Amino acid sequence: MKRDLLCKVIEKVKINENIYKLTIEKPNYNKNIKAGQFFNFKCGEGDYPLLRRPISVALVKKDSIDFYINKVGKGTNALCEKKEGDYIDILGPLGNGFDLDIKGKNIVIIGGGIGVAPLLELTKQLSDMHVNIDVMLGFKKEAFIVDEFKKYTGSVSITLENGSEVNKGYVTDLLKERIKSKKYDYIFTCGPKPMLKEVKRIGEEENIKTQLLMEERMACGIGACLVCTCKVKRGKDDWNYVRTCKEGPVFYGDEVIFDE
Amino acid sequence: MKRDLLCKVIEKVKINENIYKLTIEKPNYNKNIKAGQFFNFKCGEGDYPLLRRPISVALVKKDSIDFYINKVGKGTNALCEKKEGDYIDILGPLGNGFDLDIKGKNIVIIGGGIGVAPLLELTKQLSDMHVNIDVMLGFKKEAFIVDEFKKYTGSVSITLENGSEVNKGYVTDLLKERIKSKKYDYIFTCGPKPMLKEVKRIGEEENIKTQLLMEERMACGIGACLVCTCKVKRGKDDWNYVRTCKEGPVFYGDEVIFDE
Amino acid sequence: MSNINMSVDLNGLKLKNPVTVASGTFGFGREFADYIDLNKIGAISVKGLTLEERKGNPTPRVAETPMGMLNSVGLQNPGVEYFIKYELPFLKQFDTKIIANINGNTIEEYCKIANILSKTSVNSLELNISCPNVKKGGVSFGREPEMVYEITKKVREYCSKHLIVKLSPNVKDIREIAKAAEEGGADCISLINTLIGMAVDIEKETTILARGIGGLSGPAIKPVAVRMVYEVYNTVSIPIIGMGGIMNYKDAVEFFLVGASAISIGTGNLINPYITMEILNGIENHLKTKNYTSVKDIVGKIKIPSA
Amino acid sequence: MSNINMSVDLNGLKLKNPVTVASGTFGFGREFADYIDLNKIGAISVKGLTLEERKGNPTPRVAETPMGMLNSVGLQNPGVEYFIKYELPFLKQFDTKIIANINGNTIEEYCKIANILSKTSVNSLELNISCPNVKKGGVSFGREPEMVYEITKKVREYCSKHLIVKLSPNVKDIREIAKAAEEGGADCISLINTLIGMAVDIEKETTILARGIGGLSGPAIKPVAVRMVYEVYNTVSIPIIGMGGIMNYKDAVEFFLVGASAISIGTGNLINPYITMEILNGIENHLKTKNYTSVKDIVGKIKIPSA
Ligand SMILES: Cc1cc2nc3c(=O)[nH]c(=O)nc-3n(C[C@H](O)[C@H](O)[C@H](O)COP(=O)(O)OP(=O)(O)OC[C@H]3O[C@@H](n4cnc5c(N)ncnc54)[C@H](O)[C@@H]3O)c2cc1C
Ligand SMILES: Cc1cc2nc3c(=O)[nH]c(=O)nc-3n(C[C@H](O)[C@H](O)[C@H](O)COP(=O)(O)OP(=O)(O)OC[C@H]3O[C@@H](n4cnc5c(N)ncnc54)[C@H](O)[C@@H]3O)c2cc1C
Ligand SMILES: Cc1cc2nc3c(=O)[nH]c(=O)nc-3n(C[C@H](O)[C@H](O)[C@H](O)COP(=O)(O)O)c2cc1C
Ligand SMILES: Cc1cc2nc3c(=O)[nH]c(=O)nc-3n(C[C@H](O)[C@H](O)[C@H](O)COP(=O)(O)O)c2cc1C
Ligand code: FES
Ligand code: FES
Repeated sequence: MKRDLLCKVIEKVKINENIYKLTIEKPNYNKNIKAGQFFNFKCGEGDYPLLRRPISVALVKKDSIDFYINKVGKGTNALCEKKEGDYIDILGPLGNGFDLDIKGKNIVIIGGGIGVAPLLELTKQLSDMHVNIDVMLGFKKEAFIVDEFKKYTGSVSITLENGSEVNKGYVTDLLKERIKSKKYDYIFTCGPKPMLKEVKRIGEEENIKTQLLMEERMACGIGACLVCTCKVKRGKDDWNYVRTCKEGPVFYGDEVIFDE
Repeated sequence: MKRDLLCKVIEKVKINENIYKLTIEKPNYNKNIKAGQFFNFKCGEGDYPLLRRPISVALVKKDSIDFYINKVGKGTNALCEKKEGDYIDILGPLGNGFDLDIKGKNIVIIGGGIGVAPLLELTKQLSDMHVNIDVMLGFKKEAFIVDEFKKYTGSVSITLENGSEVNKGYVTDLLKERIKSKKYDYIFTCGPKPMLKEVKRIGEEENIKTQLLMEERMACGIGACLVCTCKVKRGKDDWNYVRTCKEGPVFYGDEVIFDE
Repeated sequence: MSNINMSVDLNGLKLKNPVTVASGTFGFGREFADYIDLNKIGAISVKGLTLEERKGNPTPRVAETPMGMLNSVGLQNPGVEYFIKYELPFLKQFDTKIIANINGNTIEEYCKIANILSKTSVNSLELNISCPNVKKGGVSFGREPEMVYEITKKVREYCSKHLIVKLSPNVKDIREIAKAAEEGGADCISLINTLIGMAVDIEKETTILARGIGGLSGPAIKPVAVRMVYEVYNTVSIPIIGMGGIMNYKDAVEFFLVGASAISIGTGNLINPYITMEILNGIENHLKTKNYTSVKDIVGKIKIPSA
Repeated sequence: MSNINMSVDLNGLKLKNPVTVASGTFGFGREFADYIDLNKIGAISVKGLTLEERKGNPTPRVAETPMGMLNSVGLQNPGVEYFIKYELPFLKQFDTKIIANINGNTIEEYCKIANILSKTSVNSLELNISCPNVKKGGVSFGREPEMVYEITKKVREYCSKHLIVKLSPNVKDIREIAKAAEEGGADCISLINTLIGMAVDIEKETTILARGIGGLSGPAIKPVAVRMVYEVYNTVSIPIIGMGGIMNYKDAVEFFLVGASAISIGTGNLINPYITMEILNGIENHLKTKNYTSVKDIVGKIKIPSA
């Protein structure tokens, strides 16, 4: 049986004004952690705030896991108040994770904002598979964890929405540019919804298989409550709501229906 | 206008398993603080727990105030989690405080449990008035802040409910014993309700004026919501509910009606 | 801040701003005059009044619950005559609107008190048919549309002032209740009063409140309040004063968006005596940031994504 | 712990212990089998079933509120036949009682599904007339005593199993509703289902839930739930399964004291998948400390101080 555990905060690093890296002791059960999986964090003290918050695994190390947390509200703020030595109740790993049983050698990984975090572990795992990986990361004003990606691939590009002329723009524009000259076999992506939508569109247009890591509001994170649904195709003309926390959070681009 | 302020925790001392002393910077408005007054503390982070918790002023120093906090639930536990350097939102001073416009020279001060805390400032203030003060403090198993009291009077006695033969018993028994040989002009008291009831009874029997510091569940602490009422006599045959936080928390023994 | 129009007209009752305080949580204003400038509040709804003095319920009268509180004050108040003589003059010093929250055991009592207060300088009467903390009257008048219609209509006859009817959330369908109040002649509706609740001391095996049940207020009830304001806004055409768990300007904006023309702060006052001023500033800033020119611009503006 | 008798008899449905899980928060049990031993749960009420598959409401379906959550799942489920074929066999592996939570658009649908399930190995049917998240049926069946009586009576005819009626708190007087269910032939009552609520995204100026309204659950509603269980206990003579915001053994004990014979954990499962086991142990310890020998000893034992 799985056990959720109070795990110790080993290190906390302020990445920028809004983002912190928490390095947390691995739960002491023997469980393989896949890139794209997440843990569901109890953020405050006691019962408040009530619900857990899903945070993606960013990097799995021998005895610990790195998480990157963007402060956007009560829960993430409370998490970023934790101190080294504090214990956090983290439930996981949860979700399906990226499907790494892939064909093809040329991989592109596209991330936007805090969505770059889960792509780090993915890049690491893919780098062990001896494929070519181009990483493209898009940020608003300020890039982060770029050096971490560089440990696993030589090709890391960056765009900034408010950047200088060199790298100004959307990361999807960069992708569209590159695709003109390079044939990719596979796209992995995570980031804000409009970006995912655009990546899916590009993938379909160019006939490249895509895997999207989708965010959805969650409660249990374990598949019990059906609140985190993602609309996906079923058969030819039908569709279905499936659980982002269980059947996802990673979906193939061609199965997701973005109409809500 | 009054201002409530975030005040800094200057020192935190663990008194015993359950009780902490917090020394908190004085709010920076110029306000006289009376013995028997309290501050209404916001205990957690943000809105939770929702209500403030009343804590008596235990000792007023030049730039700071000592509070003694007994951990009994969510609020007091959260307070005792505060660290030196943290800020706490404390509203006060609130309530009437002890009436020190008294006649007579022989004073007895009787406290029980955490109820001894507000009697410390009282003892200090009375000691400046050059009266004779006998302090009697009752505890369950373990005495605390006795040495603090000794700074202001030579006469401090202790009883322990689970004590050795020397000092075993209730503090009210000690009072009854002493009263046989000594004529007191005034009794001040704070502690659990049954103790206050007994002190009131003794005061009436012996014709000694008593002042009781009463505890009641509160919300606002400033007299607005009427939830903290204490039943008191009104005229000859009538009674009334008055606000413990405003008309109290100190009441004369002969006005309080203990029938609920 | 002066470029945002914060004034609202509640169908005859003109407020300089939409931030008001809820009955029972602000006494008769005196306690708050130490902390804030009462001139800056849109309106003050005073502690519920009855014809005669009421002593209220036994103590304990309060229990904390998860992000909420239960109260069982039981309409303790000095009676309407005392109010007029000793409290109203104090309140009338300030440039704010005074709402008298009225209560009775019978319809006749409501009418009597309405009649008495109509001759004073209060600006509005708030018909409280939703108090859960009294044996007679109170919420029992507020749970059936027929009853709500009848009492509103009768009181209307005796009330020459602006008339607010304050609704109970302990009903089957708030829409039919609001409709009944409107048809009975209410100028304005305020909601919600407290939900009925209970809390237990498991060691003593008694309820925490001496009287057993009490009224639940605070953030815990906000989702219910927001939903009810939304429903009522889509049912009646008289304005709404929305309340229930407002603790900051964001909560207040939720209420405007679902249809409240003004908001009222209750439990929040008990936790932070400065809260009204903080919320007032917060609302103004929010409107500015979003480039609105008047608070009226956002009233009822909510969209339902799937609709 | 073996010296405390934890078994309860809910008027024909015998549970080894009074800790059950609430419909919609435990799926069909599969997800929890990874965390806890399902044999140790008193009963499992499965996700609400309908005759045909339901896709449910659009996303977002959840919003957090102060110590509560709103859900708008909309009875997504694979339909009763799928349940019987693929889910029930899994559940029947465990030594626990299976409660089928049934839903319909019409009384006929309720009767049909009751009829179908009566021929299976489920142990009890829970008539859900309190779902706020569907357009047709749902809570509209649960708000009037006459309707509750009628639907209970009809379903009773088609239900040869133990029959629980699950009540909505969105009513005027829970006592008359409970009485109607009892008179209609219910063996047991469960309460409360969710309060109807709404939450707003003030930046987007939309509701957070795609469908607008949702069902409020969690600690925020506990005081309302405790009060309603108390009222129903003093009105009917059939047993009660109490629920609403139970997060620890203390909350559970509150419900027993006010009259619940068993308790059900809903939202708590979503936050802590081990919660049922922790609460079960907590109740046993509490009873031991207080020198009781059976959980039945404390059911309805509450005293009101001023009464
Ligand atoms: C699978 C998955 C992986 C994620 N990985 C990361 C990560 O690695 N780092 C990171 O910083 N964030 C991540 N997020 C987003 C993160 O969960 C939300 O930012 C967080 O829940 C917001 O909580 P809050 O209390 O700070 O904000 P609030 O706005 O106060 O939250 C209120 C409610 O809304 C929900 N909510 C708000 N925004 C989101 C969102 N974007 N996605 C899901 N739920 C939301 C919260 O969970 C909560 O229930 C992930 C989300 C998902 C679904
Ligand atoms: C005037 C006054 C002065 C006080 N001075 C001190 C002091 O100096 N040191 C100290 O340790 N305690 C003092 N207390 C008691 C202290 O306020 C309570 O112990 C505290 O509120 C309990 O909160 P909790 O969250 O820890 O407990 P919980 O039981 O979780 O509290 C739940 C609710 O009950 C109320 N409550 C519970 N016990 C009491 C109580 N004994 N009195 C009033 N309200 C209560 C709380 O305020 C809260 O609203 C004083 C109380 C009053 C009224
Ligand atoms: C202590 C207390 C006393 C109250 N007394 C009254 C009252 O006398 N008359 C009335 O109409 N409402 C009364 N209420 C209800 C409030 O006015 C308000 O409707 C309710 O508390 C919901 O708002 P809130 O969540 O902001 O507190 C009282 C509420 C509290 C907390
Ligand atoms: C996500 C979710 C889904 C629910 N689905 C159902 C359902 O299908 N049928 C039902 O009768 N109740 C349903 N409920 C209500 C619960 O069973 C329970 O009555 C309610 O949540 C109160 O208990 P709690 O506060 O412990 O959650 C659901 C509740 C939640 C939170
Ligand atoms: S969050 Fe509960 S099913 Fe996904
Ligand atoms: S606590 Fe509000 S009046 Fe005393």
